[in-house]
Amino acid sequence: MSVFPYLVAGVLFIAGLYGVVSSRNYIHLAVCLTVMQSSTYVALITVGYLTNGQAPITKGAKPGKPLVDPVVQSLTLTDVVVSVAVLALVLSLALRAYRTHGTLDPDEMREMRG
Amino acid sequence: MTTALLVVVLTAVGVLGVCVVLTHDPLRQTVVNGFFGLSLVIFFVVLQAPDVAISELVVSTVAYPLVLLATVYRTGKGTRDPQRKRRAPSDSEAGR
Amino acid sequence: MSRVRRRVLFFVPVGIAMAAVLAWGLVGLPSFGLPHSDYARYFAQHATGQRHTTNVVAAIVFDYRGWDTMGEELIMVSGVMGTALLLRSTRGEEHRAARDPVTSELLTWLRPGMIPLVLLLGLWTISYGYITPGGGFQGGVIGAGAALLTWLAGSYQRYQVLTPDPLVDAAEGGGAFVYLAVGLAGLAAGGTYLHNLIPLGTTGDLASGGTIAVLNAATGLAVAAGLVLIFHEFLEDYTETVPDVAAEER
Amino acid sequence: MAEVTTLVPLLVVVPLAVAVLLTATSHWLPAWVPDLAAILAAAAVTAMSVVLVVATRTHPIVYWFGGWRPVHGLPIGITFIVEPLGASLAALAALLTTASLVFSWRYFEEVGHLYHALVLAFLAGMVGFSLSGDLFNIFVWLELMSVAAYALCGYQVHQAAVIQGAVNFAIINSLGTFTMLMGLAMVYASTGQLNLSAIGHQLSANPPGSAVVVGFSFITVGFLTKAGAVPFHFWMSDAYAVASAPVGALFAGVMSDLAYHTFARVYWDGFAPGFGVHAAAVIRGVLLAVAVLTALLGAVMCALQADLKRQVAFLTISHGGIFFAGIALLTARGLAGSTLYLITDGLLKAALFLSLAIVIKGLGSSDELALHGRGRQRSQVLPMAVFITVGLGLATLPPFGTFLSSALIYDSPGYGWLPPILVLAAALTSATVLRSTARIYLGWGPAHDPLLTSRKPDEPEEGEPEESETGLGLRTRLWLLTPALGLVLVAYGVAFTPSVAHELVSAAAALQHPQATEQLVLHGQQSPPPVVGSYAPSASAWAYGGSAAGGSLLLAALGLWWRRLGRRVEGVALVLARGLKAVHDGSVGDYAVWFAAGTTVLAIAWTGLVR
Repeated sequence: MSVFPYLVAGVLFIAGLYGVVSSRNYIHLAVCLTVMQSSTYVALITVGYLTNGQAPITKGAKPGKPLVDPVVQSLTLTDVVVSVAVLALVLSLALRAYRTHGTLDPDEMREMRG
Repeated sequence: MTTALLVVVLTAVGVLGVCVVLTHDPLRQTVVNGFFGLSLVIFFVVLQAPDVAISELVVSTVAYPLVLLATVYRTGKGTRDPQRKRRAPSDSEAGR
Repeated sequence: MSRVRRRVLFFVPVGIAMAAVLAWGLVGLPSFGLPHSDYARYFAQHATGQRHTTNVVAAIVFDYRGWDTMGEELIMVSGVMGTALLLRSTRGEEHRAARDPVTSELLTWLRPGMIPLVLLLGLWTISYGYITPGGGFQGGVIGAGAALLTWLAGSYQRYQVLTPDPLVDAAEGGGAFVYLAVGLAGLAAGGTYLHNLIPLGTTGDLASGGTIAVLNAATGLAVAAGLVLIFHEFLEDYTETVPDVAAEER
Repeated sequence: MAEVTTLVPLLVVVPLAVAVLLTATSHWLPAWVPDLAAILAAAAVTAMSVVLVVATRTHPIVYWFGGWRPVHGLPIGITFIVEPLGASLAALAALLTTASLVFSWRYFEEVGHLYHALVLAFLAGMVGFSLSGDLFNIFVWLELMSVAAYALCGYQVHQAAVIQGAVNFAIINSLGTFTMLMGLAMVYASTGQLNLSAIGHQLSANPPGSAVVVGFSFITVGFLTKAGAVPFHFWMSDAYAVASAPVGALFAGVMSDLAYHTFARVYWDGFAPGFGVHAAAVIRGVLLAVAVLTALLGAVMCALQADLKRQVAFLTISHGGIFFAGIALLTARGLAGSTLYLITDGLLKAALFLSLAIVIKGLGSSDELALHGRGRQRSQVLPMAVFITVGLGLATLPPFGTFLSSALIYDSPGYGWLPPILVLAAALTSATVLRSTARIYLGWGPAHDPLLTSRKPDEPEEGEPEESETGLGLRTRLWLLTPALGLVLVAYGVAFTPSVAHELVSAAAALQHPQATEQLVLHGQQSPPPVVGSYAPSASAWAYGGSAAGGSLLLAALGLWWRRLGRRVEGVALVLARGLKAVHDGSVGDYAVWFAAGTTVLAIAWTGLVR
């Protein structure tokens, strides 16, 4: 149990990367990027967890129980916002590419470029 | 108890993440991605990160699906439809 | 053998090696669930006392590491501007007549109660952000979701009337500017940038947290407006192509 | 000092505030306001950065946002550390942005406020990236810079078919930033800190384990991807070939190379104390290998391109390798030389990109071969002069700016085999610039070259000419050339600032003294600045500089008339060229495989760092 959560983050990371490598569609590829980014959320949140910890909200907190790491949570919040911005941008680039090429397949697009 | 719950949730996150990657049809992938997002929400709740859980919830129910679906429909459901006409492939970049 | 197949074949050994390296690193991390960071412990102990907010994460997001959040907000704004820049400039030539193709009966039926409710939920999430979980970003997204419902339920035209571009642009830029300006106020008062100037209030009250409350609200405004703009860009694209899709379906 | 300190947040806030105000009020503003406001904001950042460079000559400024100073050595808030090297890079970014905005005022026929707002956000990201002393904050500015850059890159694309370059840029860079964030999570988990000095302090107390080593490798990969080091460089040639001239000038001039310098700060403050002396040799070896590979591969690929923008892209990669070699030596002179090189070379590359736009717009193509002899007109004398000046500057012509920078790297002790390699890279890349200048403006050499293009000799150029062939009026041309000329003048002149080399070396020595930085950042205690001797280029450095300049002329001639060497040479060269070009195939999936392979090899090479 002591490393299993970390390994899940690793699995997501490699899976996302595999998705980027194997993708035949920019939309699929963009989603794979968000999966890869999810691995960083999982990594950050797991490294901040305390066994028997409680959420970092002091209102109504039970005394004596430690709070889990609030720093990684704030970092993850930033990360989530970044992911929205990146996804929107990659998709709008893909849309533009589609308008000029009529395809979303990275390889087909490459061939057209000559 | 918590440990068992944690193992189940983490496994779900890992498996669903891999499923998202392996689902090649964009429309179906958007749905699977929604489930993956929900598994992350539960994971964050279990790990005592309610703020992050709410963020992930709103993002994976509102922001991601909308942007993705709009793109999928705009592009004629992705590459599923090979008859889709190609436009303007003529001007390619010169001399690489 | 197709290109993709060949590439995946190359990736298999590389990916396995990379996974091994990553696993080696992850195994070396401190055991799951053990306390370790002095940095985190400091906030857990002092944040509520120093900042009069019960949501420690909000105190970090909007004060201790408020400088990060300012950058984050500008990432959001840049993402919105970038989307608009990319999608607007090619759309010029195409016809822009707004149509009303999407009408879901269920949503039309739900509309009267739903939209104000969602909007209220968004506002509530924003305003209690530094007391209970939630905050500017989360509430902002929900607020944008309310605008989206208008579109789904009613009409694109009404959606456009409710969210006119100039107003949404102003809200987005204005929200981000308020964030920057609060920081500048701290500077102008002789402190450092983002220094708190406003009385902290009573812990647990809505009017507490000093600058945190203002920054939280500004973020909510900017995020809601920003997402509405992103939706707008993508939806405008969508409505353009709907006849196409309908024709194909037939 | 109080007044000077106030400038630190303003460096970032002023461009951002102007950017968001432009967005907020866009619907009510006359068209000239965004142009003017953006130029003024960028110019203000330039001036403030220069003031900060001068003000921090003896002691760096440590700025805590929100006033959260460290409590008993534990950092609470986020800090900017302003020292001369970082501040002068901020000044470079701001100066190039100003020049680029002045240029685009006349260059684009129609450009909305969104463009200006994004350029300003991009500038703020670059400034924050080069000053921040907090690992996650560096990531935030890196993302801001990247997000703005993705959009700017795909904007105003006239060649319909190459938007793909912008997509590749966004995808590969995102891979880099996520990998960096993964590394950051591992480092945070092991040290519990995000402040660089605090990380360094923790690591020197608890020797790094496998998590820190892998984390450090991943963070390094993030920087190297942004910087375009081999094998993470593939996105760069695609992206730069797509970008419009004013944006490309910023990309090539400063964006990518900043990552090398920020890497150096992260290494020295955060990781050098933990890895200790014995590990320095391992780190130096790996970094030097990456640097040399980047410099050489970039130079060769540069010489094999017919497209003028792609030439600059590979030139940027190659010269990035040279800067990185200076950093990788882990000496004060190397770092100082690398910083000065980054500045002078960045100015020249930006000037080159801006002048290329005039060629492309005025003569109607970006293909060196298609333009053969088309520049033989009286009106083209001035652009030609700019190209020759830039080309010689890139070849480290003594005694000007780039020469002084490269001399600092050559005069670093240790690796005698390194300078000749760097000279070769500099000579080959600048030879390419001179070659295309000679071909376009003098009509020298053949109009066809199988090394540069796979087209048959009589096949017409594919596709439409990029821009209208209407040509440009004299006043517009002068307006467009002025920023480029200004940048070239600064680049040549920097070397004559009194004792500039000495100041840079002492700033670099201070940066490479993490214990002193830690005292300053965590405890607010100033240490006396390190004592370094004065510097003048040695005789061998003069020889290297001269041979780079001379060699570039020879190689340019060789590039024009190489086919006279005979059939056998031609066959070998063609096979090599095709092989190299086949690897740079524009396929994002292939790039991702290279990315994964590079990351893995880097991490494996550093496994020995575990103590």
